[in-house]
Formats: sequence, structure tokens, C-alpha cells
Amino acid sequence: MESLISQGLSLMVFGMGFVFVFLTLLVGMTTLMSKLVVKFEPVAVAVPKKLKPRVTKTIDSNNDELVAVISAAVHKYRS
Amino acid sequence: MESLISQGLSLMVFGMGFVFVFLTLLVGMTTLMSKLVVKFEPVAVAVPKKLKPRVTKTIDSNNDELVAVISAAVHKYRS
Amino acid sequence: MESLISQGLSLMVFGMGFVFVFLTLLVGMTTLMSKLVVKFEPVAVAVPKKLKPRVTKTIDSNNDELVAVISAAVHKYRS
Amino acid sequence: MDKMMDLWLASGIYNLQAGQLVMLVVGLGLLYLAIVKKFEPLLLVPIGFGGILANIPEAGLAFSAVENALHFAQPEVLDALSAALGISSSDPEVILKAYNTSNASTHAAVSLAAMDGGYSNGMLYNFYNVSIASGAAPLIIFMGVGAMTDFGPLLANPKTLFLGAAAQFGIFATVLGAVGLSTLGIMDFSIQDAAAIGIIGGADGPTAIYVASILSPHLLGAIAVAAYSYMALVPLIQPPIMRALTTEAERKITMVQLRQISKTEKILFPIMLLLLVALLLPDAAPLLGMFCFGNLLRECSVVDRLSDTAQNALINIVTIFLGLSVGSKLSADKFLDLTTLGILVLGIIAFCIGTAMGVLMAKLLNKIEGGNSINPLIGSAGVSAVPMAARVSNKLGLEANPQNFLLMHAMGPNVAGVIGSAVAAGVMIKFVG
Amino acid sequence: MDKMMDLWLASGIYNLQAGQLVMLVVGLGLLYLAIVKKFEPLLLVPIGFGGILANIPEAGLAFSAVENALHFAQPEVLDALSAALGISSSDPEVILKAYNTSNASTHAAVSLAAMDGGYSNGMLYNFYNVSIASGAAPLIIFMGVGAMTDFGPLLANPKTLFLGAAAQFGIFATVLGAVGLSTLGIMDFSIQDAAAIGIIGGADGPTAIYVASILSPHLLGAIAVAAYSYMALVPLIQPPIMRALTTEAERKITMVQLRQISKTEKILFPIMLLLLVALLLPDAAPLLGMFCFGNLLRECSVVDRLSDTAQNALINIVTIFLGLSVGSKLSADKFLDLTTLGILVLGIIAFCIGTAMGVLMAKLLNKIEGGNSINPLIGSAGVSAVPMAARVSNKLGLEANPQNFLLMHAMGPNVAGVIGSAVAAGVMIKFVG
Amino acid sequence: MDKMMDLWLASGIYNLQAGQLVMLVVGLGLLYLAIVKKFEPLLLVPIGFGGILANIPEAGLAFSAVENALHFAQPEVLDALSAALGISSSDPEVILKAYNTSNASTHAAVSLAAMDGGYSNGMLYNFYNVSIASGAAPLIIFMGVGAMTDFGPLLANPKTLFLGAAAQFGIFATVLGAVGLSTLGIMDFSIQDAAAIGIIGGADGPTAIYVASILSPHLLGAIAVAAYSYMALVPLIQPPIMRALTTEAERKITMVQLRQISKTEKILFPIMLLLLVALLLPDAAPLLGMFCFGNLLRECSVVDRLSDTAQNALINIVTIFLGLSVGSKLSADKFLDLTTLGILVLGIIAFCIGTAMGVLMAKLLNKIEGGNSINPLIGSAGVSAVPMAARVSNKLGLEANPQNFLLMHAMGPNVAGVIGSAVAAGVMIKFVG
Ligand code: NA
Ligand code: NA
Ligand code: NA
Repeated sequence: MESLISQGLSLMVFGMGFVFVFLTLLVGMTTLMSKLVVKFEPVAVAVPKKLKPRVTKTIDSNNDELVAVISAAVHKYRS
Repeated sequence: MESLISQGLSLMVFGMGFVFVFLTLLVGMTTLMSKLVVKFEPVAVAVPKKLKPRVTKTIDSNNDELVAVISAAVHKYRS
Repeated sequence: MESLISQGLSLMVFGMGFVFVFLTLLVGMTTLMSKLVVKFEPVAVAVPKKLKPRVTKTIDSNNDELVAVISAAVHKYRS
Repeated sequence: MDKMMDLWLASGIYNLQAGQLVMLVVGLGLLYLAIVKKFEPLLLVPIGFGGILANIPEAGLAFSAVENALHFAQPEVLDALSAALGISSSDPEVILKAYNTSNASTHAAVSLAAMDGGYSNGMLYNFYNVSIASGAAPLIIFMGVGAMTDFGPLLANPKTLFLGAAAQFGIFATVLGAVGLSTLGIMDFSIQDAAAIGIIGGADGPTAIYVASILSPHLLGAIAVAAYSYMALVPLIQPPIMRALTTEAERKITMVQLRQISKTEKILFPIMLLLLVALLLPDAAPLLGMFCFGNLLRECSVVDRLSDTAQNALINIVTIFLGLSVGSKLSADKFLDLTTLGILVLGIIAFCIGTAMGVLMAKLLNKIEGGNSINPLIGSAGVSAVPMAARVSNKLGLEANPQNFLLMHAMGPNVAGVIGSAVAAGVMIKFVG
Repeated sequence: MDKMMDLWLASGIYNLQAGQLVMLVVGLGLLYLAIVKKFEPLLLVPIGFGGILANIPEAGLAFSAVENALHFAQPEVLDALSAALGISSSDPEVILKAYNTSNASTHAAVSLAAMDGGYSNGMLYNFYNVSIASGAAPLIIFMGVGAMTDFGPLLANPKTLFLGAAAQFGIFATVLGAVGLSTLGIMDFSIQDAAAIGIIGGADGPTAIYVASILSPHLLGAIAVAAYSYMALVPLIQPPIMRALTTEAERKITMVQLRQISKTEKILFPIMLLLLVALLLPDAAPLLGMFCFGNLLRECSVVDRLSDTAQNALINIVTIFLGLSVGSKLSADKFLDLTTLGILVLGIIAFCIGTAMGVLMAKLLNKIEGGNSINPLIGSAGVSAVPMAARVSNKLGLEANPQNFLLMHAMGPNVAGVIGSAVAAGVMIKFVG
Repeated sequence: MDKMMDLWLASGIYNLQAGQLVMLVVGLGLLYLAIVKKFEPLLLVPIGFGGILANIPEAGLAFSAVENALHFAQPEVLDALSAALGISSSDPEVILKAYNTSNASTHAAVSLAAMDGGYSNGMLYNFYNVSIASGAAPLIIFMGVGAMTDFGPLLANPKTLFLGAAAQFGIFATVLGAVGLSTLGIMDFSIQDAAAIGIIGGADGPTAIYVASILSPHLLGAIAVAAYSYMALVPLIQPPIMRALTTEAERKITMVQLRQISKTEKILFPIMLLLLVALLLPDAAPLLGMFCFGNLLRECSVVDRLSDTAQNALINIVTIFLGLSVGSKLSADKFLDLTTLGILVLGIIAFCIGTAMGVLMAKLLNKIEGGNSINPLIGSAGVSAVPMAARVSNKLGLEANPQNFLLMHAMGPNVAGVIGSAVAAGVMIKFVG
């Protein structure tokens, strides 16, 4: 059985080592992946994120309400 | 113990039979129920489904916001 | 073992007694607390509760939609 | 044709017992009350539907694996159950009795034996165990109720707490009534049963379910149905009592407008209430603790997303399963009993006494103070049944004087009644639990 | 350097088995289909992701504590497991076999022994137990589906129920196919397996998962993947069959506009359906009971907050865990098997037969009635796959006649198919469960 | 008057122990910090409230049935517990010790015996078991965090991952500090305890709770409180360190605008990260798997309703129960200990070292590249504490140069820190778990 200190030391060395190895690999893979994507899919880049269509009925009925209220409001004020 | 095939066959015969019996009964009961309802409740038919009032506070406060924003918008533009 | 009736009686006496003692203490503490708060924090009283900012992204995107729709509506009608 | 016969012999219509038929009608009746009459539909729709499911013949949805094994009574499974129980009889009724009186580890063993025999717990039985037997569902609902509660009116007029206290007399008077019926030999209630029945008078659904699940689970179905039905009937039950106990002049009393309450007071109140509970009545800590927690989430204004969830998604989810689980206690063998009738009668008495005592306490407070600061109509709101009881006070106030808006004044005793019945619940769990 | 070696010896890449690699690719393939091809993404994204998690070497996320203990095979733990099983061998395979055939109480004891040895159930294994093995998740999803279903088109034209009945023929024909393959010695399916595979033809995800979890849990992964994949493929699978079985003239048939349905009819329908199930086929009560409950929440209009929650927060939460749990059944040792191939082939046959029978039944109804009241294109919607199959009917209708909107007409058989396959599920659970 | 005496003898105020009083004050203090000072209120409100509930005398909300039975020490129950444990003593302390060292099946038997004696698990104890001991709650929260995380800034500048790696040095330095204190005899931490304490430096709440629940459950309360408190203190802790380690000129460095990231990259990143985890460090698979799953739900844009639920209803529900459960670990007997002080001190050191290493790594990267492409102020964001740490970087950047907006640049190392500490957690679970 190792002493507590040496356990701690080896945990530090291997832990930090592993974290760096892992994240270095991730940097590499990410860079590579981005390059491939940009290369093969040059058009798809950077459309400003549009409004997501809402999936739930809740919100749809909200929108109905919205349109109703707006129409009413506009009708009232434009005359 | 029946053979697997005959088990399968009887499952098919009785299964499909039961499905048809069940759904035939359901057709009959549904038709009867609809007739009774239409007979005894002739007025209640067919109001176009109106917007449900929203139950949650969340949406209420949304509506408050809505009205506030609309008022602001309309004020700004009608002058 | 007490008789059922005497168990019921003592439950009533001590139960109601305790409820009153508890709520009387609560009246006292509440009154005291309110006095202390009003004394040390005279300004903070009674701002009409303002609309809570919504926390969820859902609603934010809703608002985006809202603004978009309103702008469109107003544009259409003001001309 | 064997298969056709099997289907028929296993069908509901062939196996339907009279009790189950009655309970199916009761379930439909609850749905009718909930949907057409709008009686507390949030609970009575799931309870009524759960009651129907629980009484489907042969489906065994409300039964444990052991009960289902005993119902179908296959000899080899019965033998396995007897062996697990260490008895020699293989009569289902003997086995059931031995099972019900055995200890927890034997319970577990018998249950595993039933599962080995191919039986499983019914869906509603599982829902009941997870939501109610664990104690979780009523507490989570209480947290949500706390998050929906505004203590402002109570803080503006703390003495309305006395009205909430007085209205709890209905609870204890009913306990006495129940033990009286037992002593007279008309019913057979233990003191635990009596306490659980009394809590109907608290007019607070989750409190009643919580107390019944601890003190008297076998009466839970009837108690929950009575509690929610009577809460729905508040607009019918209370007005005659309120009119009988007040004069026209009293009903016309207008109350001074409530002062505005600061945010700090609203934040400190649930914490103070929690500490008082902690110091005086630890047995009420789960109920009032969760209630105060919900209220603090609401008022502290830094965790609005948690407060929103407690008031919406979470309480709705739990309500669905709580209701179905309560419905599972409406199975014919557990519900159709003279006891249920006793519970219904005692429950309505509890309600009436609570209402009356609230009104009388309001009159007493006026006497003591020598003034007319309290309209006695708000006393009846002390039973809880939030916000229905407060609306009834308001309605009768307007009848007497069209300018007399009592709603906000009645909200004080109304929420005080919630606290009062939770305290009463704690006392009863302490003494007879 | 020991530690470095340890890390390497415990890494996924060192321990990756061929089967796991294949299944990782299958998982990625499912994600591709779900995200890029938009195949039933609500289920296939969680299933695909769960499949990847289940096949991470050494992580044991899809395994029980006992399986994990056997995988790492420490001698003292193996001895403890043997002791709990009452056997003498400490060979992992012998232990696993003894464990799989032991009774429930031995199961519990062995599981506790594995935990004492420091092993625990994997995350996905726990998810599976809580959501699927308990039966809860498919039922809760069915409640949500009920709350999203509008029975209006069905009520306006009840005879479309026959189309939903006919389409279930695919289920039973497939059962016959599966037992045929077994009898020929090509596959090795029990009658339970055959029934569970047949239900793929029901084109209803939660029903398929519910039936498979009861009759044939070891095939659940393949069955769920097949069911959802084929439901997603409806726009490709159905049109050729529909065109082959109908003439141009038939496809041009326009149907009379549906009458408006009153609220009362919509409220009474789920109650009536529930009672019919209760009286005729108690084994279908959990599935159709929850479905009717959800629909009643929707239509009764007094519990909108419960209906909203059933349709949104609750069904979404359950879908996440159901999907991951199904994914846990995609571990290489359970999924990579000739059986899976058989299931995929039989499943697609079931689908095709169901589609064909729906169309043919519509033509038969026209024959019987001696008119042209039904466009046979709506028959294919009887398989369920709501609302995809109805959209396919509509699309083919528009192709033949640009004024011919069949969508609402096809919704009738479409929801009838949901009822039909739940009834078929009940029959199979009754006979072979 | 016996009853009056009973109530008094069972009251909280009569039984209040000094430790409980202190912990009530600690709980109130946490509520003060959360509500008034706005320290991570989403967690500290439930944790503080849970802490108060856990220290209510006699209520036993945080204790198991066995602990509650031992507290009330009825002779016949103690005898039953001894019998279940197979020991002869009926001294509560001896029983507790035997219970704590017994195996899982004995645990189960003793627990059932306590329930037979009429005791039950406290509410918070149950919450803890379901949410934390099962491992589920931190993982579900991590899924929600994944669904809220935008990896865009990280993808635009992948080398910021090195900053997230460097900041994890705080974790391992603290482990060394903790074993050092033990070796010197000042504290008594095992290597597991040291690892769990170190993870506070990861500045990531769910990771800290997950690791502590596996490696060192008895320290979980102190670790969670320290983690969330220090995360809240980021705006106070980090700036002095950041100023001390950078020159005015370095703080003025402006960074080039980030490129736009395509949808495809954002979808592929979580899948790639998952595969890397699967191949290299299976022990980190639960944490990073759920994180990547949440992120994929967000980015794949075909399951928005699941993503919404993961970010709102589900994470809120779990947060409520996780917070209360952590609070259950603040019971006086578990929290009031020199150990807690040690944890608080070591935790803050971990934080400071992590911050410093992030800044120094940024300067090193500039040296290596021979340019000025990175403002070292964003290095401190590598500790995680999303998004607080990134905001601190931005604020200090604006102080030095009012045109220097670092927020988006700092989000890269900020989310990298989440990944980094999850990897560190996996390493520690692998080596000492
Ligand atoms: Na009350
Ligand atoms: Na179907
Ligand atoms: Na971190």
C-alpha cells in the first residue's frame, strides 16, 4: 500500500496528464472536424440563427391569440 | 401442448376475430351515443372551438407583456 | 388503556388547545416582525408588483416573435 | 372454441361483481360531478377515473401481486405463498390474513413469491406506493400550494389567524363523534380512524390525504372523496350556516382597507412559521415545511423558475398520479362498506361545525375588542377550501351590502385555515400516529 | 507508470469489441436517420444516443450490478455470488446462467452481494427498470397521446373503425410468419416472441414497447427500433402498395365533408371506450385506460392544466427516459443476433400487410354499401403511425385530384388504428402473456 | 396533563441540541446569502431550507428508519434490530456501528425491522436516496446544462480548451493539500475524501455532487455548500488574482472576432466528444454522456420540445429535490466537524489555484505562439462557474479598455472548464473509486 502522499502525488501527475492529453486530442479532432465541415459544406455556414418554430400547441394557440389581439389593437388605433 | 404453428394460427383467428367484434361493438355504441346526444342536445352542436383560456400564470403575465408591448408599439406609430 | 371516548376527549382538548397556542404565538410573532420590518425598512413598502422578467428561453424567443409580428403589423397598417 | 371460451371466461362482463358495478357507477358519478357540476375537477376527474380503473373485473389494477395471485388462486402459487409465510393452509383467505398480519420482511418474501408465480403489482397499486404510501405526493402538492399562496392579507391583519384556529374545532368535534359512534357500537373506528376522519373538517385535500395515509390507509379513498366533494360543496353548505349565525347588520359591516405588505415581511413570514413549527411541533414539519418552502420560493423572487415549476409542471404531474392513486382506493372491497357512509356523514358534520365556529369566533373577537372591525362572514373562510370559502364570504357580503367587498379580507382566515389544519394534523400524528 | 498502464488497460479503445464497434456505428446511424432524415426524431435521437452509451466498453451503463460484477470477475466477488446462488462453480458463465434461471428472492440476494462487492447498476439499467420494466413509461406516453388525440373525425364517421380493425391483420399475419420461421428451424422464436414481433405491424411505438416489455423483454431493443424506423418510413413504404391496390378512379373519390361533433360526444367517447374495454378485455385496460384518461383530460375542458402537462412537460420527460432506456437494449450482446434481422424483415412485412388490408377493407366497405362513400386511400391510415399515415393518404389523394383533401377523413381510421392495435395487444397479453 | 407534558417533551424547543441550533443558524445564513446577496440562489435556497428541515429536533427528516429507531431507543425495537444484525448488545451506538459496517442484505433486514417497529425513513432521506444516491439527479442536471450550453465560442477557437485544462490543476493541487493535512495528522481524510474535496476546484456543482456521492457521501453536504458558495463568490475571489498575474498591457489585448460556426459543426461536436470519452475514459461516460446528450438535443433542432423540457421543467424539478437532498446532509451530526472547516479552506485554495493556472496558461500560449492573440483575462474562466467567470473576465477587460468585449471569447474556456472537470472527475473515479 502506497503512502497517502504518494497516492495523492500520482493522482495529480496522472490526472493532470490525462486531462491535458484528452483536451489536446479534443482540440485536434475539433480543428480537423471544423476544417472538414467548412470544406465539404461551404454554403451552410453562418446563417444568422432564425427563430425556431415552436412545437407545442400551447404556443400555437398563443400565436393565435397574439394575432387576434394585434389585429384588434391595430384596428382600433388606425381609424 | 399445441404445436407452435397451431398456436400462431389460433392466435390469428381469435385475435382478428376479437378485434373485429370489439370495433364493431364500438361502431354500434358510438353511432347510438351520437344519435342520443344529437337528439337530446340539439343546440350544443358545433360551436367552432374557441380559444381556450390559458390556465397558467406564466401565460397570463405573457399576455400582460403583450398588451404592454402592443400599446407601446401602437402609441409610437399612430402619432 | 384509556377508553376510546376519553382518548377522543383528550385529543379534542389538547388538540384545540395546541392549535390556539400555536396560532396565538404566530399572531404575536407576525405582529412583532411586521413592526420591526416597518420600523427598519420604511421605504421598501408597497411598490406595485412589477412584471417579472421571464426566465426561460422559450419565452424570450416568443418575445422575439412578438416584436417581429408587431413590427410587421404596424408597418402594414400605418402606411 | 376453447380460446373463445377463455376470452369469455376472462372477460369483465362475465366476472363483474355487484360491488364492482356499483363502484363503476360511483366512478361515473364522480366524473359527472367533476365535469358537469365542476366540483374540484382537478382532483375528482383523476379520482373518478382511477376509481373506474380500479374496479375493472379481472384487471387487478389496484391490487398487489400477492392479492392478484390470491384472486386467481393457482394451487402451486398458493403453496409457494404459504411456504413463504410459514403456514400450512392453502386457503386464499387464510393466506391473505396471515399476509396482512406478517412483518415487513415476510411481506417482501411473499411478494417475491407471488412475482415468481407470474403475478405483478397492478399499475394503480404501483402509482399509490410511489406517490402516496411514500408520503411524497401530498407534500409536493403542499409545496405547490405554498408557491401559489399569497400571505399578504394574513400579514395585513394577523388576528384573522384566530378565525383559522377556531374553524379547526370541526376536526376535533368529529373525532369525538367518530369515537362516540364506535363506543355505541354503531361503527367500528379506532382512534386512528377517528382522527383521520376528523381531518376532513380541515377542508384541505393534501392534508387529509397525508394524515389518512399515515393513520388509516384503509379509509383513504372514502376520506379523500369526502374531503374533495365537500370542498366543492362549500357554496352550498356554508351560506345557510353563515346566515343563521349572523344578523343583517353584522353582514353589512365593512372592513378597513388592508395595508400594503412589504416584500421583506412576505419573505420572513414562511421562515418564521417554519421555525415556530420546528420548535413546537416537529410532527407537523413535513407538511408545513414543504408549504413554507413553496411560499419562500414564490416570495424570495430570486428563484422564479423554481417557483413557476412548483406551481405548474410539478404540481400538475403529481396531481395526475395522486388522483389516480386515490382512485385505486375506491375498489369495491375497500370502499363499499358501512364505514364509508359513516365517513361521509361525519365529514359533513365536521365541515358544518368548522364553518360555524369560524363565524362565532369572528363575533367573539368583535365582542372582545368592543368594536365592529370584523365582518363575521369572513369567519367561515377559516375552514380553508381556498379560495372557494373566501369567495362565499365575499358573495354573502355583497348580498347584504353591494359595496362590501370582503374577498381580500376573507383570504386571511382562508390561508390561516390551511396552517391551522396542518397544525391539527401534526397534533394528531403525534398523539395517535 | 503502472497508473498509465491501468488507464490504458481500462480505456475504451483497448477493450473495444467488434460487436460494440458495430453497435456504435448503428447508434450513429440512428442519429443520422433521426437528425438528417428526420425519422421520428423524438424517439430515435434518444434511442440512438442510448445505444451509443450502452456500448461504451467497460462503462457497463446498460448492465445490472451482477452483470458488471461478472464482467470484471474478481475471484472473491464471484465466490460471494456463487454463495448467494447456492452453487459451487465460480465460472462467470455458469453463475450468469444460474442467476438468470433463479427465482426473485435469489435474484435480490445475488444483486445485494454484487453491490457489497462494490459494483452498481449502470445508469441506463436503472432508467430501464424505472421507466419500462415497471410498465410506467409507455402508459404515461399513451396518456399523453390520448391528450393529443382528437376523436372528432372518427366520431363523424364511425365506420372508419373497420379500417382500423382490418389493418391489424398485419400483426397477426406476422405472428404466423414468425412461428413459421421457427417451425422451419430458421429462427428460434417462442410464441411470446412472435406476438411481440407482430405488434410492430401495429405501427404504434408505446404499444409495441409495452407488449415487448411484458412478453419478450430480450427483443425489446430490436422491436422498438423496427417500430419507430418503419413508422418513419411510412411515406416510402405505403404509396406503392396503395397505388397497386387502387384504380385511378377510386383514388379520385371525394368524400362528403365531416359533420361537426359536439363537446358532449367527445367527452362521452373515451368513457364509453373505457367501459367497453372493462367489460370485454381487461388485459387491454392499462393501455386503453390511460389513453382514454388522457383523452378525457383533453376533452372535458375543466382540467386544462392537467391536459397541458400531459401533452408537454410530462410526455417529454418520459420520452427522454424511455428513449435512453430502449437504447440500453441495443448493447451488442443483446442486439447483434440473427434474431434482430428476422425482426426487421418480419416487421416490414407486417407493415405492408396492414397497409394492404386497410385499403382492401375500404374497397370492401364500398362494395357492401354499394356506393363510393369511402376513398380507399384512407384505408392505409388504419395502421396508425399518427399522423404520418393520414398525411400520406392526403398526398396521394391530391395527386389524383387536386381538390381532394383527405386529411381529416384519414384521421378517423388513423386513430382507429391506435385503438385497434391496443386491442390486439390486449388479446396477445391475454393468450400468451 | 400527561398529554401536555408529552407535547412539551416531544417539542423541538425542549429537545434542541446546541449543534442543531448552530445548523439552523447556518441554514438561515445560506438563505440570507442566496436571497439578499443573490449567491447561486437556485441551489442555495433549497440547500439552506433543506438544512433547516434536517435540523428540526425530533422530526428526523434527514434520517433513515434505522437511525430514527435508534434515536427513540425503545427497548423492544432495539432488540429486534440487534436480532436482525445478529449481535447481542442493545446499546444504540453499538447497533449503529454494527449496522454501518454490515453488508447490503443485512442492511435491508435491519431496515425492515425498524419499519416493523413503526419507524420510517425521513422525507429528506427518501429524497436523497432517489435523487442523489441513485446518481440520477446530478446527471439529469448535467443533461439540462448541456442543453443550455452553446459550444460556438469554443468551436471558433478550440485552443481555449487548453485554458480549461490548465484550470483543473486546482483540483489536483487540492487533493495533494488534503492528503498533506492528513499525513501531518491535522485532518483525517482518506484518498477518496481528498479527491472529492479537490473537485470543488472544478467549480461545477453537479460534477462535485456526483463525485462526492460516489467517493465520499459523508462529506457531500460540506462539499456541495462549498462548491456553490465559491461559485457565487467568483466576482470577489477571481479579480485580485487576475490583476496580480497580468500586466495592464496584457489586460488591454483585444481579440479578433469569432467566426460563425455552422449548424453541422455544432451537431458533430457533442457526438465527437462522446466518442472520445467512450474510447479513452469510460468512467467519465455517465457525466459527459448526459452532457453531450443534452447538447445534442439542443443543437440537432429536430427535438426542440425535448430540449425545452430538459432546460426548463425537468431541470427545475430535479434542482428542487437535489437542493433539499443536499440540505439533508447538513444535519448537525454530519456537518459540524473540523472536517467541514478543512473542506472550506481547501476548497477556496482549489479555486484560487485553478484561476491562477488558467491565467498563466493563457500567457504561456501567447509565448508559444509568439503573439498576442489571447487576452490572459479569459484564462480564469477556465475554472467553469458558467457564466459568472466569463462575466468577470469581460468586466476586467472593460476596465482596462472600454472597447474590449471579452465575454464571448471567455465563454470558450468557460465551457471547456466544464469538460475539463468532468474528465478530471472520471480520472478520480477510475483511480480511487
Ligand atoms: Na383547514
Ligand atoms: Na395500430
Ligand atoms: Na471546471
